[in-house]
Amino acid sequence: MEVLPGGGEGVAENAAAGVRRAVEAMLMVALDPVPPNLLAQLLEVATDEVERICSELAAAYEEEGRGFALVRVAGGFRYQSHPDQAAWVERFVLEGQSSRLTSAALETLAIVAYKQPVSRAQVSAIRGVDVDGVMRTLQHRGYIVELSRDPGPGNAVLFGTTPFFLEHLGLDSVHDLPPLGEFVPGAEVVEALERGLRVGSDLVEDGEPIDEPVDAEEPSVAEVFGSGGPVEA
Amino acid sequence: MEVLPGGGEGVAENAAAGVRRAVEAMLMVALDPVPPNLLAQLLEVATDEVERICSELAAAYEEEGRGFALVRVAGGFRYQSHPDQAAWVERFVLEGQSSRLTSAALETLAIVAYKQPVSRAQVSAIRGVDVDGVMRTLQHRGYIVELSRDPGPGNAVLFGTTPFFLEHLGLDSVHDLPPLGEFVPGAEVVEALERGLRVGSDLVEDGEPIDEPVDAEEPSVAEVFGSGGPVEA
Amino acid sequence: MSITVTTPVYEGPFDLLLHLILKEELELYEVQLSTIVDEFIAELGRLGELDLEVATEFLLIASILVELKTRRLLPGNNDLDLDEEFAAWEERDLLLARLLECKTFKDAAIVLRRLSAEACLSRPRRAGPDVHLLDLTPDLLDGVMPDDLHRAYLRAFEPRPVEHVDTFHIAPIRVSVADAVNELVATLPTSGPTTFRRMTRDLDERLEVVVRFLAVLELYKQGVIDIDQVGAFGDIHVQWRAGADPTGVDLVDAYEG
Repeated sequence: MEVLPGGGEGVAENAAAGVRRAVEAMLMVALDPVPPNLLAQLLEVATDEVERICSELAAAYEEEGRGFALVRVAGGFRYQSHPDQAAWVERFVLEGQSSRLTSAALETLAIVAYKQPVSRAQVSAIRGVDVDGVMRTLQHRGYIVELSRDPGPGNAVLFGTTPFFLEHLGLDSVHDLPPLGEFVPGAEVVEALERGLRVGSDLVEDGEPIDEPVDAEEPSVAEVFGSGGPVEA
Repeated sequence: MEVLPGGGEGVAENAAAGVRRAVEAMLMVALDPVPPNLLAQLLEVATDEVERICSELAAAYEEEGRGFALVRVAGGFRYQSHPDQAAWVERFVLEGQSSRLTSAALETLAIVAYKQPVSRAQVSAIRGVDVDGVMRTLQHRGYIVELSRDPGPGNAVLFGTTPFFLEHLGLDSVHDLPPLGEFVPGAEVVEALERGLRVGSDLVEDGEPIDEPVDAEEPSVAEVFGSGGPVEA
Repeated sequence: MSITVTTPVYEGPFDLLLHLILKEELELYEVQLSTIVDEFIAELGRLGELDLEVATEFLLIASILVELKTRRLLPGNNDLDLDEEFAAWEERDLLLARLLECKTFKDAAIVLRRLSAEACLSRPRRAGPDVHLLDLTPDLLDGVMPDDLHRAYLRAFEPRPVEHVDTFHIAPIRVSVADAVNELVATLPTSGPTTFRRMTRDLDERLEVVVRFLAVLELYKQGVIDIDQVGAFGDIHVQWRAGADPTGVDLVDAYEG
């Protein structure tokens, strides 16, 4: 940060600019509206201060004629396209990238459908990547919903599919999904699932392995699908 | 949109501002980097024009000291948090940070990036270890994909990097990778390796090969265990 | 010269060889085999609880070095003819070329890491369109069949196989120091004094001899056997130390992970 000579005022100005930039950065990467008190807490300033900064930013963007706006919605602040650009944005959304279900989204949806109720962390552990954005999209689309909360520590939100989802697939219930048959997930997936669900006391260290002989009797994925791995969609 | 009196010039200016705003709006709702030609097509302007507008926007944000930036990455434009706000953004996001790649993964990725399209066996030969697991992980995480199949015998799957990989490195295209020639080891490394891997006959000193004890079929303990045997460096 | 093998994990034999030659300035013919072996055994000891992969890699690398080094030390090498020597050079050049290529990409990977670290300072905006705009878009599930979902599920659960060591450059035989130690612990206490020559009489492969040698070394280090050699190049006499408890031998579990 640039340090202005002459002390007090300059420093304060710079500090204010620093907070403003941090607010812009955090709001830019947020997936959902960000409550001002969360920003205040992170930035260690008063909530009022955050509200003031956000208002000033919103006004500045408007004045500069930006194509986006900073708005207050659902108890928080978020960037969105400027209302008067709706026509362009609609075109973009319709013709652009968000009108298809990516294979990542499909896999996530499949995991939720077959494993429900399942937490975001568990899905993430299985897919090996962060699934926050995808889960949010699926939720927005009404394909999945929060079913309940894990009674264990952490109280993770558990997700499942919606009747809307079933309707779209022409299914009566999730039991009508194609059966997984003999399918047994690999050890690392089982482990990931266990980790996702693990309660403190379950932590077995140097203890007995968790019934691996049982696993051993079941067919491996490779056995079921051949060494070439599962069929590519 | 404000309509300025006095015709031509003002209208052109407004038209330009209109395109600029539309670009800002569309980029703000994009999920992935947006290729300039998509924007050009939607806006019915030349791709060059879009590129120019985006450069101007990026420069303006930087000059205004915004906490976000507009960058060109993986063949498109996207909004992101400004790099110098990393500390705040990290605090804000907390989890789901793109997990760091291990050196094994990075080296494998480097080979795929520079040699693509490349088969798993080729990568494995270069690294000197089996890369099956690493390649699967990289594929799973979306850094590499199966591009095609080798037309030669065996029909090996050929791999290449994805736009996500480019995004992860902040590159616009694979051509922006530093040329591989820069990494070819220098003469001193080659020499060091040659020295280190000398084959037996190098040991011939004073013209006499050291194979005199024809009857000695076993190594001497002293020589192998080293209590004063071979040359000490 | 002392080799200190301190880096926690080497990514394969090329990696370790590069490290030893470039960083530790190892010259195979000037370093004592005992130093190499000691360092590797010590490293294996430190790894302790680590998995088979890592331990096996270290064993493998030790065998590469031992193999290279023992070309002239082990039985049968004295009549190395010209062809074999050419073959040795050819093998050396091949290894050299591969090490150079490996090093090239290793350095490239360092740059990738830097690029990645820089890029990670920024996070992309991924919020996407506002909710009401999402409603405009066609249904994403259009055309998706239950079978697609089934396939996607299987894809998600596709096993990520464990990496295993590529043993392309060593003889296609599977021998482990742990096995050799076990075998010796089972036979030596009752067999009476013997010689290394006798112990390796039935072995055809050089690597097997090397591994047997490592096993002898391991038992010697643990103080359960005595080794004696009458004069240079004489027979190595091996004898179970009186009173040593075979059940007290650490069976080098580390080799097995």
